[in-house]
Amino acid sequence: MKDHQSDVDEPLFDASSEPGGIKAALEAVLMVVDEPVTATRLATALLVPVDEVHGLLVELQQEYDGYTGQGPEGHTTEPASSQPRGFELRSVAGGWRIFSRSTFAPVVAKFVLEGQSARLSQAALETLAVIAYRQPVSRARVSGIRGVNVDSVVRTLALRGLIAEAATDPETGAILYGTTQYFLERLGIGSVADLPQLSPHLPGLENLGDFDDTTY
Amino acid sequence: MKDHQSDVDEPLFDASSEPGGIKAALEAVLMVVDEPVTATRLATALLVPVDEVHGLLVELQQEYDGYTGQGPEGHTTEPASSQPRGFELRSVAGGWRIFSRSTFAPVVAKFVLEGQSARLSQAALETLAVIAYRQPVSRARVSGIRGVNVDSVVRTLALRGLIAEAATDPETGAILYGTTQYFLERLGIGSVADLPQLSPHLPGLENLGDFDDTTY
Amino acid sequence: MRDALPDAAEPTGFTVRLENFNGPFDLLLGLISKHELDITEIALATVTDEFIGYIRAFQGTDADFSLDEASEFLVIAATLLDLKAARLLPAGEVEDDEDVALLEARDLLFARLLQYKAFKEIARQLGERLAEEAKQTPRQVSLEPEFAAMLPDLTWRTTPEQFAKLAAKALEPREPAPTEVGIAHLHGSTVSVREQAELLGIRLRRGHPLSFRQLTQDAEDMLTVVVRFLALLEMFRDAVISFDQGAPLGNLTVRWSADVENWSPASISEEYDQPAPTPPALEGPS
Repeated sequence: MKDHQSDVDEPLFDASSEPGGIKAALEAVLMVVDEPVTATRLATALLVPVDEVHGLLVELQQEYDGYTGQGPEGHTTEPASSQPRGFELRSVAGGWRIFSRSTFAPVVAKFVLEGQSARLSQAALETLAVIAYRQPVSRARVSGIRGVNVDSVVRTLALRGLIAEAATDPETGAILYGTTQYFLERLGIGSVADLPQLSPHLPGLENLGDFDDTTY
Repeated sequence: MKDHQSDVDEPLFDASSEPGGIKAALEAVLMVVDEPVTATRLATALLVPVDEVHGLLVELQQEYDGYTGQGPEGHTTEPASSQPRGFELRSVAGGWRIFSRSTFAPVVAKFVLEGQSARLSQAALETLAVIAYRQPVSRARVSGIRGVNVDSVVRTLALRGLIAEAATDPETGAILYGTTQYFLERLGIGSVADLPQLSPHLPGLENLGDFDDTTY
Repeated sequence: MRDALPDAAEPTGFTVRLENFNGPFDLLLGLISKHELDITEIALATVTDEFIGYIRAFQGTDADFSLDEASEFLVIAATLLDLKAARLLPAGEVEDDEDVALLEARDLLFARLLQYKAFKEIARQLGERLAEEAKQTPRQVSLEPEFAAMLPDLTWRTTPEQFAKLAAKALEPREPAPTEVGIAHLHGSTVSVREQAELLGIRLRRGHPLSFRQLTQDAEDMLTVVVRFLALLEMFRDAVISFDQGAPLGNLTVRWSADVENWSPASISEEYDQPAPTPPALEGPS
């Protein structure tokens, strides 16, 4: 019964008729998200086509970066409106999210301790790189590539939320690891496909797959 | 040691010379802080007089509300720049914080409630169990016990009012979590002391304290 | 274990502390770059002695050199020695299976080394990227109270007993997850250079020269072969045996020196055989 009522109520709120319109409504939603949110989810919540949402998000992004982007009359070169804001809207890990602008990192760091996690060791970075490019991958195979036991490093990376158990090898039963959404977010990329190419660093050895396992 | 170093480094960062200046620096901080923050703290961090900070905060507040606030020439009634943003800067409890604009509450509510389950996930329940039996406990230690990152689960549990920040670790400064009165009510017990004993035959539970934290 | 240490400060230039290296490939690359060489056979031959020197030095100073890592170092050391030995002799035809095996070992070592180098380079880029991105903080604030209040009331069906059971399970130290290939043999048996030397001594003292292949054909695993090789080098240093190799890459014949009566493996250098380490745990208990 209550559900029925809210079904009836919903259409009554039309964000586009509020001051600021759909664009401001998007901003309002972006204020409460705690992970990157897709244009599709935003479109669903606002009852607006995804294309429109996407266009508005790009406009917001440009506004925050200091372009006026006010439609046709936007080319008035007002110096004031071309000042970048202290925050930016970014598309990462497949969604949109507000971030503080990196130029102000020294100030922000004084207020936000969370997420200022210690830098990763060289061992952890190498292990993370192997997992990112070979995922899903077992610890034994990562060990084979690095030439050392990686158990404790894998554990640290999992605790940091950068990797997670992704699958189980159907033949051996070994746990296979992959990178997480959080990894993409921390790296500021949209998906694993956006990782820099490995092949330029592997001249003629792209098909190395078989070498890793032989010694183990 | 590290503190000393940053003490020395600090004066090198001058927010006023960055694009957007002090005002953008204030935005950067305000966008990412969770608790309201006082003008005094902002002034200290930015090495700027409190009066100036206060003036800029009011300017930002007006900008977000749709007044151009661009100094003397601000009274040009340009429709585009007088659009309110989807967020607002409010002064609450002696501090300043950015909220979603209340006009858009219906959209925000719809977005927040969408896909919210009335039940806790298995991961959330297990994390809650660890916190209940090890409180007060840091997120890092809970992560160590669970073997995965628990940041977002801990946020959910706090949002649900089942756990709350209970103390601060005197040594590390880490936030320690404990369960709430609401948790006791849901579980139907009077106090934490009434939690059922863990089976005594489980190996090694008593000595857990030592190695949980080692990888952090 | 050492992997877990934060060594964020990238060593600038070459440092001589083995602890700074993440395994044998890292050390090998470090040595090669120190000599400003590309990864070639010549480079490998050039750095072989240094590589082995570092292993010895490290084994001499740090008991924390866990066996599974040591074995990886030793396998590579053995391959390097093979390559160097082959290079010192006139280039010959590929004659038998051992030649082929050597070529395969060389190619495998090159491939693994280059692959490691690629990941190391990519890891450096990832590190820079992560550091750059860390300058931006995402907005992640607690939900405004007015919205938090709208959340649907929690459905709670867990009894205190069920809750305790969950806690017990979650707090139970977990067994390290299995790797697909058992590497227990690396931990289970410590192969001692001194013991292997003793065994080789007994066989050789009978008077018949024996080939290296004969001396190792009953070796259970690669590690034992490597250790027997090291034992022979030690015995050669003690002048109790002599080597004879008729042709490049030909059979290595080992002969007991008739005039040695009082040799005992106890004289084998201490540096290999520290008190048998207890098998290192695969993973910190969790």
